[in-house]
Amino acid sequence: MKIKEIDLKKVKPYGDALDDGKIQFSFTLPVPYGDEAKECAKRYLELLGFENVMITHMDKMGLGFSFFIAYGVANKTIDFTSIVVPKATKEVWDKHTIVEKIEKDLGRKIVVVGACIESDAHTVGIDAILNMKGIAGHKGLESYHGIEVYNLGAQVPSEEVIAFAKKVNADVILISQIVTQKDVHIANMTKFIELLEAEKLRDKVLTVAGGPRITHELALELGFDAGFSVGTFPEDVATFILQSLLKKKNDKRI
Amino acid sequence: MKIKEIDLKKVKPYGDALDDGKIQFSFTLPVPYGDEAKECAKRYLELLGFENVMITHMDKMGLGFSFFIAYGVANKTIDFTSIVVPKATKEVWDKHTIVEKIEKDLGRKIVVVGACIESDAHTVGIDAILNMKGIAGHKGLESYHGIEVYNLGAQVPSEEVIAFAKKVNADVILISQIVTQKDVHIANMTKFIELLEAEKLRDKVLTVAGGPRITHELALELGFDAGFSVGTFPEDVATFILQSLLKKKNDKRI
Amino acid sequence: MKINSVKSKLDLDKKIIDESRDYAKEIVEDVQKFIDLRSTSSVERAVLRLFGVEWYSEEQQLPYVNIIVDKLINDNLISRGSTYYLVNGLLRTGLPLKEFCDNIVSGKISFKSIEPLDFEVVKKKAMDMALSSSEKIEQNVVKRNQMIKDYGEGQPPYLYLIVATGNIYEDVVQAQNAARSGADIIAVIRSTAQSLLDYVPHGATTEGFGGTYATQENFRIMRNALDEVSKEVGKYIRLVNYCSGLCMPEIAALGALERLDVMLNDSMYGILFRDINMQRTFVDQYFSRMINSFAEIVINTGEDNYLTTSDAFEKAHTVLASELINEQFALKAYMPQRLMGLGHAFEIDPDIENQFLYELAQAQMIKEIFPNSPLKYMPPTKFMTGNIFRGHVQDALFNAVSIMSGQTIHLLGMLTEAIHTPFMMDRHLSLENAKMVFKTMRNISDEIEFKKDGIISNRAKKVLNDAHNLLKEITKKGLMESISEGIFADIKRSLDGGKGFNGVFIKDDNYLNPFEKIFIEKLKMRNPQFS
Amino acid sequence: MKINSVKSKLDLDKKIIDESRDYAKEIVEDVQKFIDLRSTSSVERAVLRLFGVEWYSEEQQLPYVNIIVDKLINDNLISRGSTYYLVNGLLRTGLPLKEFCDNIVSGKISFKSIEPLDFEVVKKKAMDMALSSSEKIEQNVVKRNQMIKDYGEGQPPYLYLIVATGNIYEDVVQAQNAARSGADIIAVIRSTAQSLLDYVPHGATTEGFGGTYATQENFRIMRNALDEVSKEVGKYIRLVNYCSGLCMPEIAALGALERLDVMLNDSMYGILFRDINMQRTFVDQYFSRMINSFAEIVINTGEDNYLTTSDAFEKAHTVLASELINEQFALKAYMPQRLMGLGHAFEIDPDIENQFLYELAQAQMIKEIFPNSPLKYMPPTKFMTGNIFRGHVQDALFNAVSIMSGQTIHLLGMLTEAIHTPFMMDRHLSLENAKMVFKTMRNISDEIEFKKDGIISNRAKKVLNDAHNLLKEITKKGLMESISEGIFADIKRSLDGGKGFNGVFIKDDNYLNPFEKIFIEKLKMRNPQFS
Ligand code: B12
Ligand code: B12
Ligand SMILES: Cc1ncc(COP(=O)(O)O)c(C=O)c1O
Ligand SMILES: Cc1ncc(COP(=O)(O)O)c(C=O)c1O
Repeated sequence: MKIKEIDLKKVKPYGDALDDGKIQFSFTLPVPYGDEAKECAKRYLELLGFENVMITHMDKMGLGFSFFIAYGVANKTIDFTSIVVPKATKEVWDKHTIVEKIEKDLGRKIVVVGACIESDAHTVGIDAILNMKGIAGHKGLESYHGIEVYNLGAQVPSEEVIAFAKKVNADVILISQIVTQKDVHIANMTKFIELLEAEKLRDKVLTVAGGPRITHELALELGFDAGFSVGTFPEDVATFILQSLLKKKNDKRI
Repeated sequence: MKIKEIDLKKVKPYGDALDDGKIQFSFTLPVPYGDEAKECAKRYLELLGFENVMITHMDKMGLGFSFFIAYGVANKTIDFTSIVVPKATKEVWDKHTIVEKIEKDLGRKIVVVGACIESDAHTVGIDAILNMKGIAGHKGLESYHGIEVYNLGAQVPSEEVIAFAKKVNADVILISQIVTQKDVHIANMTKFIELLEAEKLRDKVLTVAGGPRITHELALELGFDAGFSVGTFPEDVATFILQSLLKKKNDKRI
Repeated sequence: MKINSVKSKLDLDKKIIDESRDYAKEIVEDVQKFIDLRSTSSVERAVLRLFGVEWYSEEQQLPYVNIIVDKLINDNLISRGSTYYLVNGLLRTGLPLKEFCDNIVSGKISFKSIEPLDFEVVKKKAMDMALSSSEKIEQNVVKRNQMIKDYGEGQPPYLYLIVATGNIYEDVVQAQNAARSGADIIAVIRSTAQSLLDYVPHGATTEGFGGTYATQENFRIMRNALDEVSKEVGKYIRLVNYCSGLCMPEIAALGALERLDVMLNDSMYGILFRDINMQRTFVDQYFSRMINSFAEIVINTGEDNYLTTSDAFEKAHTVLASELINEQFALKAYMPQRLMGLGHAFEIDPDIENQFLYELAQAQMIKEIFPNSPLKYMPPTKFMTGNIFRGHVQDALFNAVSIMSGQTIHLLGMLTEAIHTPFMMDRHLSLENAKMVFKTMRNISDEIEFKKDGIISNRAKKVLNDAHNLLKEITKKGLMESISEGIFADIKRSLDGGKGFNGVFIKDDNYLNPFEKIFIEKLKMRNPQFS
Repeated sequence: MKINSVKSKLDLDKKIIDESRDYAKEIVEDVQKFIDLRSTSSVERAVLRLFGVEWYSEEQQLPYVNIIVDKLINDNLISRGSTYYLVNGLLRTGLPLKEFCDNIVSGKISFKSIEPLDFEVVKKKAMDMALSSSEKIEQNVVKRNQMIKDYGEGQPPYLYLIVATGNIYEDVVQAQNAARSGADIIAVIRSTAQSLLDYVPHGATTEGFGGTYATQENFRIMRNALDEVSKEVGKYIRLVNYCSGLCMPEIAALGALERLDVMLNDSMYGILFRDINMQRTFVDQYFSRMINSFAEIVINTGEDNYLTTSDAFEKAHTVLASELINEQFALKAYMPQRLMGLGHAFEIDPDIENQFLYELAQAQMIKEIFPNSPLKYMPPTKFMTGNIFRGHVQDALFNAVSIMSGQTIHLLGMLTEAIHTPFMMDRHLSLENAKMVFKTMRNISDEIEFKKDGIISNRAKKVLNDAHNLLKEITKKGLMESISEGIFADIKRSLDGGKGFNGVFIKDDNYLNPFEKIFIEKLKMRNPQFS
């Protein structure tokens, strides 16, 4: 073939041809509309390191603000082969397998407590994981024989979640954080983990976080055992929980 | 007011608040779809200097390619007040004024030759400037009493344009370049100016370039006297021509 | 507010509509009996605010109205209402309003210590005072109408945009720019926490959470800013805030005093989505709506919210049923149809084949059932994703349905809905999208007819039938019982559960609320349908 | 290709349609008389290519067919056609085809030097040879049908995407990925300069200008790539190229041999937009279309181009008039309606109020007038801007009109139309847009009716009337004269002007083109309407 081979060690954006480096931008500058604004937008992208910058659209946005759409070329490359992303589970089991393994391998029921903590009232996500109904045809954990679910709902203070988890002797606490404005999710999640530590529960219960901007990595960083994002199905979470509990069980045995 | 004042000497993108630095991106990477691709996209933007990078969307694009939409924060600032953009004309006259000034101040008719040169066949733009019909209600130069227009049409070799201009003793040559793929417009425009110089016409005729990606600055750089882009009306061009010819006339007098 | 007229195309059975409306009426009359016997702490605070008690105690970090009403509660005086004791005090002490309140708040004077005057004497004075307060509100109505006359206004679907920076001054910048880009209506989204506060924060605020606090001063600042930009763009720009939560009636009072034009106000939203006590909400919404109506403020109901927790395709009929109930509640509060911005939304999963047809059926059906109400149409939110380009197309489809079905208040969809609260540029693009679709389809609703017994027409009939059945069922059980069974939004709430229950009280025989009387009287005169 | 059926909604006057068609027929019959007398150098080269002369002289940097036909022209032999001399030479020399051609090309043998055999003898052999060539083409037809049966195909509107990198191998990557993202049809845009080349470039090419050269080898490479991906995605992916320019008939031959599925082919586009001589174009299009028809290749006409230079609102009727003419030319070339992808476009200025309604009127009108033709619908291009978000909405509106009016071949609009030739991601987003709109509006065309004498219906009637008048006028003047007066696209072309005129010649009485005969015969059998 008479085209360059893709070198995954030196990856660049692909517009219309390999390594052309093309990226699309849109942004606002707080400068009045006009030729100077356009030039300013162009030079700004150049300042950020882009070449061949083209401001393809500029519009007046009220007084003193201008909106831009642009294309430019990025020249740096990145080594794709070196990227490793930690994942909560290697393999996802289906509901049937999970229920079977709970009974046979774990040999006891699992107690799960879930909530949208602190200021967050977006329950749809955690409901999708926990409630009978589930999401997109995937039934929630309530429907799993062998899992006992307590869904505490919206805007539950961390203190309450932890107290409740203690009361029911929970194996796992699931918390959901959807709102991320001003990084409020980081603050809330950190508070939760600190309280849990204060209660000396940190090593006793599994902690799982979820939400559209939660990555597994972020969750680990903040002290959780796992994090789940957009597109999570109940079985993803159940698999992680079961695998962790089975591992604990085996670790104890040894 | 309890908000920061905009400092035009230190301008940054404005998303939802002054100086939050937010920019939207979209681009493709030649890497297979998956968590690693997403992480790669994120790290790539970080590598380019952006902070708080959020990959909000990732999609599979065939085999071995992934598409991303992202937001990030740029932290550099630019001095808007220092930006000066050269312009072809300071003030634009209306048709009536132009026609009057040609008669009274210039005292002779102006001969204009125009063409889409070389490989370019996009005549709509130059027709808008030259032909009777004009654009958006602004009549073209053909309709100006005192201007004689020769529109040579599409894909005219530079040689032919120049020969024709000589023949009719043109005051101005207008050339249009719409296609910019692989910078073909730069090559074509450079060729044109070189031929003109070879013919020793460089200082005798005014040269004006136009097209959606032609800026006045670029045109000057390539040796033209002016450049016009999207949104040009015939009177913009006529004003520039007349102002230049009047200046020439005055310069001679002195 | 202008309301487009749209011709009937769905061939809906008038009998089923009428019956459904009758059921809703029956349902609401049942609740109204309950309401008529009660008042709440926030109603009483609203009354005080209407009298002009707008001060704040820095020391106690609470508004005067809260401190005063709390004292009445503690003194077991509340069942007569706040008016009696306020006016009685003013008459007895002869102090000006501010000074009298200062004394009550500081504890220098206690209500109990003031001897009660004859009820009729107090009532007379109270009516006089209330009348002069009402006139202020009436002047706002006059002023609004005058400005609309002078500047003109947009045309429906009115373009409605939110600002939500948390800082009222930053909101002003963004709101004015949105108006300059073409918005007709600006809503200042409230800080999340606010709806559950049992007091209205005070003064200009610059820190909010996912929104900006609703305060009287913030209302004023934004109203001025919009008046300014109205003049600049040559079009009256309407202002919206949230008349919801534990302080619903107070916000209604503030909105009336500060010339807001539209307020989110629902007879059940607080119950379902904020877990506010049912009794509290029903009582509060009654007085709130009366104030809204008196101030000629268009309300927006919140049925769109149902579709964020239940499925928009399966539960479409709950939206209609709820709208019919909201309508009846509003009528009970002497609000004419032209002020009822009943809410609905474009929330069906776009992955359902023919989703557009179902959305169109729903929107057109609602328009045909409520032809004289300025319907509030909400954009897709739940099925928006981080893919802003796809989102922009979803919004374009929503815009198309809106203009095709003659909606009135058109909330703009944001391409970044699933990502962040809107950037200034998001608003700009979203306005551009709607303006373009509306212009290019301007007369489409008049041009297009629907096939008899086609997908669109059958879907509308089905939804209407389902709503009819649901309302019939509710009639049997009663609304409160039905809500406790999770009939709306798949959410269950009990009669005594939720926040704010302790603010509800049974009115005394001598209970006095002069505003209620005045508003009812004047509303009857203004709207012949109520006399 | 499947063609959606759409019910009549516009209440168009059948009489006016029929009359317009009759005028078009009259106009074309006039030109056809002219065509029947002539052939061209490119027709003769096409004939040679059909016989299998596919080689290229590196030395002379020209294809064999060009060298051979040039020799016939220089030797003044061309008026009998290329077949006679080729076959005569083969019979006389007994050489295999390749060797004989080598000798002619190298000059070792000259046509003049070969003694002519009896016409009937040569003809007989020529017919045999041509028959075996035709069978190859027929096998392609069988193969295509089989693959469609095995893999299935998309559903109309078929999603049509272009690739244009200039490098056929890079095109393959992009084309396969486009198919994986949902494309039904892939067009390899040709390098700009190619249409004015009087020969077809040779071999696999990796450098093009705004597109990739159309060569037999490139056709093969892309056909294989698409066959491969057809299997992968479980859907037959169609391949398109340009049967236009000075080599129109040759490209038709190559397309037939390499199993292309769709070809841009217009009876007048070259005249108007490439300043190719009128006579040359008319003669070339006749034989080209016959080949296309024989290979069951759907053609796409180029009326959309008119709207890039004239105004789509004012000149809408010229599109219809031209389509009626293109239809008649195609019928003359024994092409059935089901292969006529008549072109039109969504090019009205979106700043015109109700633009969408006018576009819908036009698209629906064309569909009703050509219900059995797989219409090719082009996206907005002229009014696209550097604002990709706005552009994406314009494209969504275009997608909506397409599904509402039952178009068949749907060229995807690109949000970056005004910026660059499409990026891979542009295609992806554009596919996503169309798929979403089509799905969500799947049955809308069946659901929606138009108001009698409304904006839509009146607009369609007006355009039809204007086309009727225009055709009537052309009937009087003749097509050639009318074109010289600038009747289409505001462009004027004279009878003897333009490129390629010197390739036109009058046929001898003994002129021989066995393919024409075979094709006509078989086409008559295949399509009963012609027998
Ligand atoms: C529905 C909705 C609401 C509903 C919520 C109803 C309810 N009971 O949940 C209502 C109307 C009440 C609402 C209110 C508000 N909302 Co809201 N809302 C949304 C909306 C439209 C959809 C969210 C949703 O339901 N997604 C569907 C679910 C299934 O997806 P998901 O949450 O991502 O969940 C999946 C995964 O993330 C994961 N997951 C999630 N949680 C968990 C937990 C665990 C343990 C695990 C394992 C997995 C997991 O699994 C789920 C299934 O796959 C989004 C916009 C959008 N399209 O995303 C805005 C949005 C989230 N809301 C927003 C805001 C700002 C608000 C308000 C604060 C506005 C205001 N000022 O009043 C209020 C206040 C709410 C509060 N206190 O939190 C913003 C947040 C901005 C940000 N990034 O910070 C958004 C993005 C809208 C916007 N662009 O402004 N909202
Ligand atoms: C119409 C059109 C065509 C028509 C042209 C008809 C004609 N006779 O002009 C046809 C169909 C023939 C065509 C063909 C092609 N086109 Co074309 N075409 C366009 C289209 C849709 C609109 C251009 C237009 O008319 N704009 C309207 C005019 C009024 O605007 P304008 O040109 O910018 O002119 C204004 C100013 O720029 C200025 N101006 C312009 N010229 C001059 C000159 C002077 C002296 C002055 C003072 C001012 C001035 O004043 C004008 C009025 O304000 C654009 C896409 C788009 N929306 O921009 C693609 C586009 C320009 N075409 C493109 C391509 C690639 C082609 C082809 C090469 C494709 C192919 N492989 O076959 C061919 C070949 C043409 C060739 N040899 O050049 C690309 C160019 C990509 C790039 N940036 O390099 C575009 C951007 C489409 C795309 N996204 O792929 N095209
Ligand atoms: C009627 C009504 N009130 C209020 C709100 C939201 O604000 P909050 O609950 O924070 O008062 C909504 C939201 O959509 C609503 O529909
Ligand atoms: C019929 C036809 N042929 C060809 C082309 C373009 O290609 P070219 O003129 O380079 O052959 C078009 C363009 O739209 C067309 O419509």
